[in-house]
Amino acid sequence: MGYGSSRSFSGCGFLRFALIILVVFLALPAMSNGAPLLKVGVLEEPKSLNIWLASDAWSSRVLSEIYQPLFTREPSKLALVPWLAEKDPVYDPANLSYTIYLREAKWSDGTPFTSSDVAFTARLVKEFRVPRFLSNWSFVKEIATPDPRTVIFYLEEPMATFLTRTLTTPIVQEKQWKPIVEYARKKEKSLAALLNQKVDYPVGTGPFRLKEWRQGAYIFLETNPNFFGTGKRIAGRDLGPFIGGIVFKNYGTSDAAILDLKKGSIDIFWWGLQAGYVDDLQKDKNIRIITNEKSGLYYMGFNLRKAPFNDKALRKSVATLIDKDFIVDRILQGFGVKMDTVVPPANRLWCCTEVEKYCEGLNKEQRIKKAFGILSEAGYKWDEPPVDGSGKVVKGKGIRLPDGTPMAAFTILTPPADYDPQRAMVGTMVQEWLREIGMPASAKPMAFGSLTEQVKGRRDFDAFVLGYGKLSLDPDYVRNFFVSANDKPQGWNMSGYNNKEFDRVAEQSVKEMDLEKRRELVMQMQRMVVDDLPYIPLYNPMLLEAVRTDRFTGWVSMVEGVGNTWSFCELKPR
Amino acid sequence: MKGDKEIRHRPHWFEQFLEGWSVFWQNPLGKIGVTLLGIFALMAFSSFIPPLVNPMYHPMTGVDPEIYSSVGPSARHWLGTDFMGRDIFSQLLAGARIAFMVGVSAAFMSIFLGTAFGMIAGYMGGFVDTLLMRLADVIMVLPTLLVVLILASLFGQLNIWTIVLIIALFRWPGVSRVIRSQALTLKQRPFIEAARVAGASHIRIIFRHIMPNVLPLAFLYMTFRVTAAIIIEAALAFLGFGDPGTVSWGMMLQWVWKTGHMFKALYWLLPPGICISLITLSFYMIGRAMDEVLDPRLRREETAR
Amino acid sequence: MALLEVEDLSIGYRTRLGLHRAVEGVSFSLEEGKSLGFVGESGCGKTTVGMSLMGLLPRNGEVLRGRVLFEGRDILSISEEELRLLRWKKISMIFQAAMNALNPVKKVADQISEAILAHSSSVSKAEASRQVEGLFQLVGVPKERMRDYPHQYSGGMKQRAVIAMALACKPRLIIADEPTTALDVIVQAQILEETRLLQEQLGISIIFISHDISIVADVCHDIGIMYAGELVEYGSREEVFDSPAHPYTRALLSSFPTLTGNREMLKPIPGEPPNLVDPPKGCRFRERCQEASHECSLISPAWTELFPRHKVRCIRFERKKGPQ
Amino acid sequence: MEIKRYLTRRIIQILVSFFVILTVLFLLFRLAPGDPVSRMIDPSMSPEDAEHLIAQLGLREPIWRQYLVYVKNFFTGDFGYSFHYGRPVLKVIWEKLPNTLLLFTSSIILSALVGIFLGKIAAWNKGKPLDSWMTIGALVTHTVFLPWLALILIWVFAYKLGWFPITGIISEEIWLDPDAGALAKALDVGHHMVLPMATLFCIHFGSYLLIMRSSMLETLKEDYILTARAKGLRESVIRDRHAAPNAALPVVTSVGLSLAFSINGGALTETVFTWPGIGRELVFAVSQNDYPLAQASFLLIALVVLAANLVVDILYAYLDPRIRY
Repeated sequence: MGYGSSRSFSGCGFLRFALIILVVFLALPAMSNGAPLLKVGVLEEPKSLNIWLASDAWSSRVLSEIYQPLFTREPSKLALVPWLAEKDPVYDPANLSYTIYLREAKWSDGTPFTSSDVAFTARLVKEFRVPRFLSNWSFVKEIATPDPRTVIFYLEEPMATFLTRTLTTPIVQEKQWKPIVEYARKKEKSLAALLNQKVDYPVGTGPFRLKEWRQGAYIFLETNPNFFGTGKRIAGRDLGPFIGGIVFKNYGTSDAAILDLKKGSIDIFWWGLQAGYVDDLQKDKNIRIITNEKSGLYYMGFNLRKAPFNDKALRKSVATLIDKDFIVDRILQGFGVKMDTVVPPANRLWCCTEVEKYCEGLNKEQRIKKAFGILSEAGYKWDEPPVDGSGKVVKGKGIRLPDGTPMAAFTILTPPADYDPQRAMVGTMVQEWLREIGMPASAKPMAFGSLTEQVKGRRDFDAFVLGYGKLSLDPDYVRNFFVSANDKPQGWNMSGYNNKEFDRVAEQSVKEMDLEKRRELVMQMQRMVVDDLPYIPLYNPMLLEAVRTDRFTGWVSMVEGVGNTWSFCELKPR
Repeated sequence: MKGDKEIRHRPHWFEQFLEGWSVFWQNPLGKIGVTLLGIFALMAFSSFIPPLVNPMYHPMTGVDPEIYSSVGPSARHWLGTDFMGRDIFSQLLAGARIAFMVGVSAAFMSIFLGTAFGMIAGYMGGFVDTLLMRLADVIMVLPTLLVVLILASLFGQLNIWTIVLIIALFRWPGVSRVIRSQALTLKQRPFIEAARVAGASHIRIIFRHIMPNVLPLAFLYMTFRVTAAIIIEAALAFLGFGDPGTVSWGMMLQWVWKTGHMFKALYWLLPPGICISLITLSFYMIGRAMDEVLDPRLRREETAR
Repeated sequence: MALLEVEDLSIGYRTRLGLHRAVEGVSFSLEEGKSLGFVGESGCGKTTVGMSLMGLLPRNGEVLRGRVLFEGRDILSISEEELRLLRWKKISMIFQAAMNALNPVKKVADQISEAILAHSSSVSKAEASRQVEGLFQLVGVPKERMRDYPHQYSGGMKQRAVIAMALACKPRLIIADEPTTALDVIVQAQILEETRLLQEQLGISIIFISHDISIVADVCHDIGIMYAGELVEYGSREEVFDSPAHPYTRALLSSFPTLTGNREMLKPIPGEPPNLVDPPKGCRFRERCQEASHECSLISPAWTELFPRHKVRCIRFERKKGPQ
Repeated sequence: MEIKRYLTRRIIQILVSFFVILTVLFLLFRLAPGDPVSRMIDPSMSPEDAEHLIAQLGLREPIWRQYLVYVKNFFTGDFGYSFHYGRPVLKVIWEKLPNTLLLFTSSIILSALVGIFLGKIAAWNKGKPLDSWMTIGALVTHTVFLPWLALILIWVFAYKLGWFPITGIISEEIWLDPDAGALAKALDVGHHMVLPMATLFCIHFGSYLLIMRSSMLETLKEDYILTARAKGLRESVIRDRHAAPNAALPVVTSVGLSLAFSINGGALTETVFTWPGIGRELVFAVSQNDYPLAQASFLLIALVVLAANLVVDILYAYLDPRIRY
């Protein structure tokens, strides 16, 4: 670097300083040890590596490469395959027990993985009533470990979710957690003590293990030499890992991550892309945009406990007025699908396609007319009807309930724009659509905590727009969301839906161990929900991800995206 | 000579105003500031026009039926559209209205509070004074943006008037200190003494005798408070805690930032930022020019010693 | 040859309202070792004259006419750098309002030695410090106070320090601008006495500027009375003080108490000085002059020599002498 | 003795102010709607479990007991556990504090130095084009909207020119490389710091320049400046040794007074550049309803401002010999 170039910047010391630093950078030695590292861009750093506390997406991402479950889903058909288990479980209907044979595996510290680790994990969750995990284990009565490679679970009652949910929860190491458990037990607030325990080096059985966490900058997971899958073929896939490790780098904003992705500083941005980036990224031949469906549900919910939304006709008219095409095309920029039922279409096994589609194929005028029809039939009146005598659509004014009272102003609660701009925007647009027919609606974004408190805790609201980005593939949530037993403070039946028939079918579904029969029950549940509309299913955003293809090959697409353990185990350096 | 006589008939305050205005207008900062502000006022007033021309120019809900993503400037959309096909230019105009509303009303309220507290503290003295000024000290060290941020998250999304009110509640101490010291000196003046001897009530003395004398100073501080209020509102909206029902410039910046358009849509990134910066600049310039009018010390620079 | 010769000096300030003619056609000369006092109300231009002698007019000040010959050189036409070297080395100054003349954040001794060091590169810091010590002794400030800051000094001490500072480079001329105004009468008397003694001891010429004619009369050989930018009476102390000719001089004399004089005689001068942006024609004092006649507004009075060392600008004397 | 008394009085004042902030903050946090647990539960969590967790976190006790515990805990340095990090709040903040201090103090000091220097030059050249340009430049940089400036700097220097990273504080390439020395690591941090620092610098130096300029103009009218000139000192000596030190004093005060304002800017800058500091942590904690963390970061920031004001007072006394409390 010559005098000339620095002189051209003279007069501005700041630039010169920058130049000097750049020069130093070029002179730095290149990385040189073993297999190349995969660099993963994330938005935030994990909040905690304590698996019992870590509920945020970023912690789960890191921990999912460390802690492993007994069974996992393979990417092509999403079928359960043995993972830490050696083969499929053996069910004994006589005493409601599942017998599971474990694979020969080692923890990342080299000690063997045994059945007592599994039993320990289950007992820990039950003893401390660990949130998020307890519901998976609460119905397990007893656990027996006849030998280090065999675990027998005795259930209190038949439970369909045992296979799909319980057996896919991660297992922790008894050696690492036993001292913590004993310490926490002595505390008055034992759960808090357990959750607040800092775990510096989580010991797992996964393909990677923690090497270094530099707070605020990156997390480096190196390849676990004790990974049970290395060199094996599981679910027809040859597992590595063939990479030297993973570096999770947190960016804070998508902008920064995308810029680095384009520069080649990271290989994948492990987060859904905003549609705005797609065009630009598609121009780069080394970047591949991967679209995957999400197991999500974004919906508008009503308070069925009070007027005006205790009226089914009104809910149906709202469902008719909502323009799902507008939401998907404009707000989601085309990267999403409309939802007609509460189970996402991507979950092909459980999604019911034969449900009523309220607004399908109608233009704005037709929607208003149809909604006007539904409401008029139910006895609603207007001071100025939205459809005048000649059948022309005008702006409706002064809507009155069937009993003659004017409809009181109501609010549609949404999460704030910083949390999810799309849902906030949907709330605003729904407000506009409802106003056209004369309904006094106003959208009100509010902080997420306050929103859930109002909807779930105090249950004092009119309507809301919420969503789940990561529903389990098992459809048991349909039961959870709408069964009347869950209509209580902090309960999951937020709408206050109360249908005896639904309750009956739902309880039957969770105990039904035959897949086909259970499927039929779940379809029936969905039809009831779509007919009664405690929730109006709106959309399911598509997962857009961008990966670089110049350094590694072998990305594995899956329902939750390309960033998954299969990908990380199969990626090969170019 | 004839003109002289006419001027003498004008009321005292008007003459003072004229003199102040001429000094103000001689100052290039004042001139630039007023001109810029005039442009923004024009923008704010004309913000009502686009939605009348065509509903698709409604800043919040109007979308171009043929445009489904952010596109650059064209004859149809002078500054292009945002990611949903909404017109950026009409959003910019609406933003001017919000900025004025927020800035002026928050500043007015904080000046009102500051002047009232300042006069009371200065005039009453003693315990009231100590209490008010300690309170002012406490509030003064709090970073307003972070306070509003915390309140925004605690009480859910705030609407624009709540934001205005909170800004006002946290920005009065600076003003009240200045007003207080002014009131303290005024208190010693003979005409206040005279009024008190004549039996005027405290309220009457404060409003009739002290207030007219501190008002110009309060007005000066108002211009600086306007900029502060606009900046805080914009920053709040930028961080995603603004009123989602309004289109403000901060909100526009948040949209361009959060929807991933900042690298490719300069036509969307530049205008709101330039507007926020220029409107604060114009108020700031006006404030500085007014400072010169009100503070004769600065004017003396050029006269003989 | 005189140490200082000023000929027809006119100075103006540019202001918003126009050219403010602060000094108009002032001429005088000062011999080595002598002292000259300028007396007048504030705003009469006496300070401006003092400042112009050091080339220290404010930014908007301008010499319109005239020459200032110091040691035979016209200091109005020499370069800024030469002027800088001349300052303090040859001409130093004792400022009015001494409390403000000292930099509050620097130690007093440093401010004095700084002047010494600025003018002689050969002097070491230690040497300068010794010299300051000597100066402190000379003006009667205890040398323990050298390391103090100005605000720790009393008013009189500050004034002494300022005098010490003025003497630092052994100048040939000192311009003392209201050196004692802010002091109480006792200290004022002490300082004046000391100044006079110092001047005699060291043989320095002094230009003394004051609004108080009695002070000037105590110290100076010659006195010049200034009014509205013009010199109106000029002469030896004895002449001017004992037999004042100009009505303004007489008014001044009766408006100030002497250090020893009685106070009953005091009479303020009614009226205000004229606006110098647009000075009136004729005699500038006429509006306040009890003896003014119609003629005073027509003719600008010229110098009339009453005695060999006493001249006055008043039409009454012109008339007396003129037609002879 | 005098200074001791003054300091004692100031410290008591600061403690009282702090106690007021502490109490108001507690009330705000408890009275507000919203539930810290609701974000920690997923659809499958039963209401009983949720209640259990709430009780475990001590959020169901009477409010006055919560307050007493809160005050006691605060004075024993126990800010509680962050809901999200699951670690003592103090530790979380402690990790972020150096980053904030590094960015914040270095930019404040740099901008104050440059502002003072340029303000001095501008005042010295009053009325000349140089002065006008400097004043206008300072006004513009002072009023430019900070987050936007940050985005523009990113656009130009990180996106178009690619000279600087736009985010974070270090690059993993350097820190994972066993061969990289301390110098390389320091340079790496410096490299990341350039843009955020430039942002904060731009915002601050303008106001320091303007304050310095007007203060300098006032100072230049002082008699001691005339004295200095009469003494035949060089112009540069008059400017730098006589006028500037006196004129810089108000700038020092203004640094203290504008600290609250600067912290707003600091939080915004940290957020835009993902600088792992307290400001960003506060914004984040607030949006996550992580009460203990948000509360403690806010208190810490308030404490820092109060302490900084005290430091500024002391510094002022040190710089200005006239002031001896």
